[in-house]
Amino acid sequence: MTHDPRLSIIDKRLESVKNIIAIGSGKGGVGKSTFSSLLSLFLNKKGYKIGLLDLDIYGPSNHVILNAEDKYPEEEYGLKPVNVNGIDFMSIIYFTQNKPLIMRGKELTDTILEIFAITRWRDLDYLIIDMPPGMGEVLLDLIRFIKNLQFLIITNPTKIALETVEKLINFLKEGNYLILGLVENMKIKDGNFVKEKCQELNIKYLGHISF
Amino acid sequence: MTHDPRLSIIDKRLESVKNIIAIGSGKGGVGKSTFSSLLSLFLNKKGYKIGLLDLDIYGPSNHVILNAEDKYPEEEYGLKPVNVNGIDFMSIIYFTQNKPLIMRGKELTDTILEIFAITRWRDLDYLIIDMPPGMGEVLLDLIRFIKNLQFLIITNPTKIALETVEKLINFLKEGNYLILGLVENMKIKDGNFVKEKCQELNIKYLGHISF
Amino acid sequence: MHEWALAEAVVKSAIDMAQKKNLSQIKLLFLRVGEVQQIDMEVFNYAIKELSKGTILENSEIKYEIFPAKLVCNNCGNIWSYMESFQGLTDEEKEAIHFIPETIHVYMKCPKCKSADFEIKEGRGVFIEDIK
Amino acid sequence: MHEWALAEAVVKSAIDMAQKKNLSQIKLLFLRVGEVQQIDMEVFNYAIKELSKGTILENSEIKYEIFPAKLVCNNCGNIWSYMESFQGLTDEEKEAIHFIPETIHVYMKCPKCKSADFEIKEGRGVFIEDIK
Ligand SMILES: Nc1ncnc2c1ncn2[C@@H]1O[C@H](COP(=O)(O)OP(=O)(O)O)[C@@H](O)[C@H]1O
Ligand SMILES: Nc1ncnc2c1ncn2[C@@H]1O[C@H](COP(=O)(O)OP(=O)(O)O)[C@@H](O)[C@H]1O
Ligand SMILES: [Mg+2]
Ligand SMILES: [Mg+2]
Ligand SMILES: [Mg+2]
Ligand SMILES: [Mg+2]
Ligand code: NI
Ligand code: NI
Ligand SMILES: [Zn+2]
Ligand SMILES: [Zn+2]
Repeated sequence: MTHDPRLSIIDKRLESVKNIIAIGSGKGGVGKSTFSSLLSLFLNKKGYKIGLLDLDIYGPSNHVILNAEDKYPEEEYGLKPVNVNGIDFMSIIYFTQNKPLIMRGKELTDTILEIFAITRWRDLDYLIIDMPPGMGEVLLDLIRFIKNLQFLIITNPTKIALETVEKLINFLKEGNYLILGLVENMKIKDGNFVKEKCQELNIKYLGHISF
Repeated sequence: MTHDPRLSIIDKRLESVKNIIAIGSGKGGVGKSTFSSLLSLFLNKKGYKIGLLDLDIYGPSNHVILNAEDKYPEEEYGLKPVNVNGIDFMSIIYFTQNKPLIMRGKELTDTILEIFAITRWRDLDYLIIDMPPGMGEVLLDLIRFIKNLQFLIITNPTKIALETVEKLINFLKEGNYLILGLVENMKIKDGNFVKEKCQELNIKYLGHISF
Repeated sequence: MHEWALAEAVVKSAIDMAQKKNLSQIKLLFLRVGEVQQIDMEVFNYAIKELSKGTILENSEIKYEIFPAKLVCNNCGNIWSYMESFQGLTDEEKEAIHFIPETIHVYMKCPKCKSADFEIKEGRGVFIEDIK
Repeated sequence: MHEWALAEAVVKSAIDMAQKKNLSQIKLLFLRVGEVQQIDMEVFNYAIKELSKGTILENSEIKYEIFPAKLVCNNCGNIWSYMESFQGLTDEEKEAIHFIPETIHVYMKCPKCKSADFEIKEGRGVFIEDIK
């Protein structure tokens, strides 16, 4: 009856977090990380208390966008996220010296569990989680371990991207997970096909960001 | 002493393939799939016999780019790749009805092994492998199971992308894997910083493709 | 017919293993075949026999153990048998799983919690258990 | 000091488990602690004791089994002990692994084939083996 104690503490670590929003897409390079960072900065400016967690273990990016490379999480009954412009930030980058970190899926699960088990978020209005591309461990474990998770989906307006983004949306819808809506990033020319796709999929079109 | 017979047949399945080139990046959305498809078409036009294998299991794209959605691999002592404009093409898409396919890493390994074990490539000058983002099972298993693998790296000219692409390159270099060089995709403005990065990393800069 | 590809893998593996064991002739080949792929055992057995001709595997006894498949839900812990869900599949879906067992995640859900995040705990693939 | 976070998880888990087992008092808490994280056992034990005060875990006996770590190379099959490679790490590297054991893939390679693609087969993390 071996038991992993990390499973029992995650809820407690997140008990003072009002909203947990995972920025996902399934597809890579559509602007998940850029959007996660900018959304965090924006909400922080609005007066909300914001946490940002980079869960793209193979390719963390938010430390570059936020210029948060020279800090380090403090040890205090666990790890205190780094404060970057008022945002509480946590990333695997603080443990890798920016060197390549390969690992297999089972270890991704362990990494995520460990991060959630030892990171002490303070009271937050929003914890923004920047997700990696794909539909493997990070997605499946977030769904499994994190209660009241909400998804915000990003795509770019190309058929290639939507092909994959649609798969994530359909997967989340089948499982009745909460999707706040979709953001169309990198819009170049006028056109409604992403908006129409949202109608077809019955999810909210939240707006677009120009290229 | 249980033994998985698939491990013994992969070399045989690839014995008539002269060159195996994995199109990788680590980063998503830099144009791996677009480049894989276009490179395959280009080399085929030049008179080479080309195979194209889409190993982005969560987000296969080449069938969209090549418009190869209405075909199906034939069963013939295994599976015969689909012929698309003269290219021999294989993708997970032929088994998923374009629906979402989630899985964990261990199963990615099994999927890849199964595809290699049952796909019968004919004589090929080049087998182009379109890789997913990340540095997990697909990368690690290709390295583990496929002999004489060569890597061609793609990036876009942004600091965010290079942050991750550099990690893949460093990982491959540390393991002494063969890197043919790097292609700079989606170039918008003039600038040499990707070329300079190649010099720093001591890999060949193969050229750029405009946005 | 892709059973031939699997048979070819088995024959090559068995011969490789025998060589490592310094066997000049294989008397017994013991295979474990999971039910997930719904392998056509008649074709599979015929293919192994044909491909063995002229090798040290020729005339050897082949023992098959067909392994029932057990699926375990990563979400709720539920354990169920493959055959329970198999009935509801279309021919096309069965064929996809026949080729690539992991596509099971497209076509099956945990009967209890409807999650697609489950594991094929037993009954996947073909394994050589032993040669003598 | 992040041993407190781990201790907190252990205390909460143990109490949850005891409740499921309908124990009104925990007499024995049996923990397995892997060596990979190099947990400071003095701090860890002190933290568990402190956090147990006023709970059904107070005054219980705590047994620790420290588990040596075994690393297995996925590339060449080599098996080696963590301590073999541990000596060569800098303090910074040790600290990273102390927090997130999987960062071991950044700092260690298989001593035989130099691959970073290995598995922490044993000796990762903290587990509750039993409560009584
Ligand atoms: N609206 C935009 N206009 C132009 N470039 C963008 C925009 N959003 C993101 N990018 C760029 O696109 C690339 C991918 O963005 P990133 O946030 O890393 O995507 P993801 O996290 O989905 O992989 C980066 O180089 C980023 O600078
Ligand atoms: N040179 C280019 N100019 C403009 N768009 C491009 C270029 N190369 C790729 N794209 C677009 O960028 C997006 C990502 O390309 P894709 O090939 O899917 O990348 P990856 O396979 O690396 O995820 C697609 O929408 C594709 O159409
Ligand atoms: Mg990102
Ligand atoms: Mg389509
Ligand atoms: Mg792609
Ligand atoms: Mg940097
Ligand atoms: Ni068949
Ligand atoms: Ni500590
Ligand atoms: Zn279930
Ligand atoms: Zn090794």
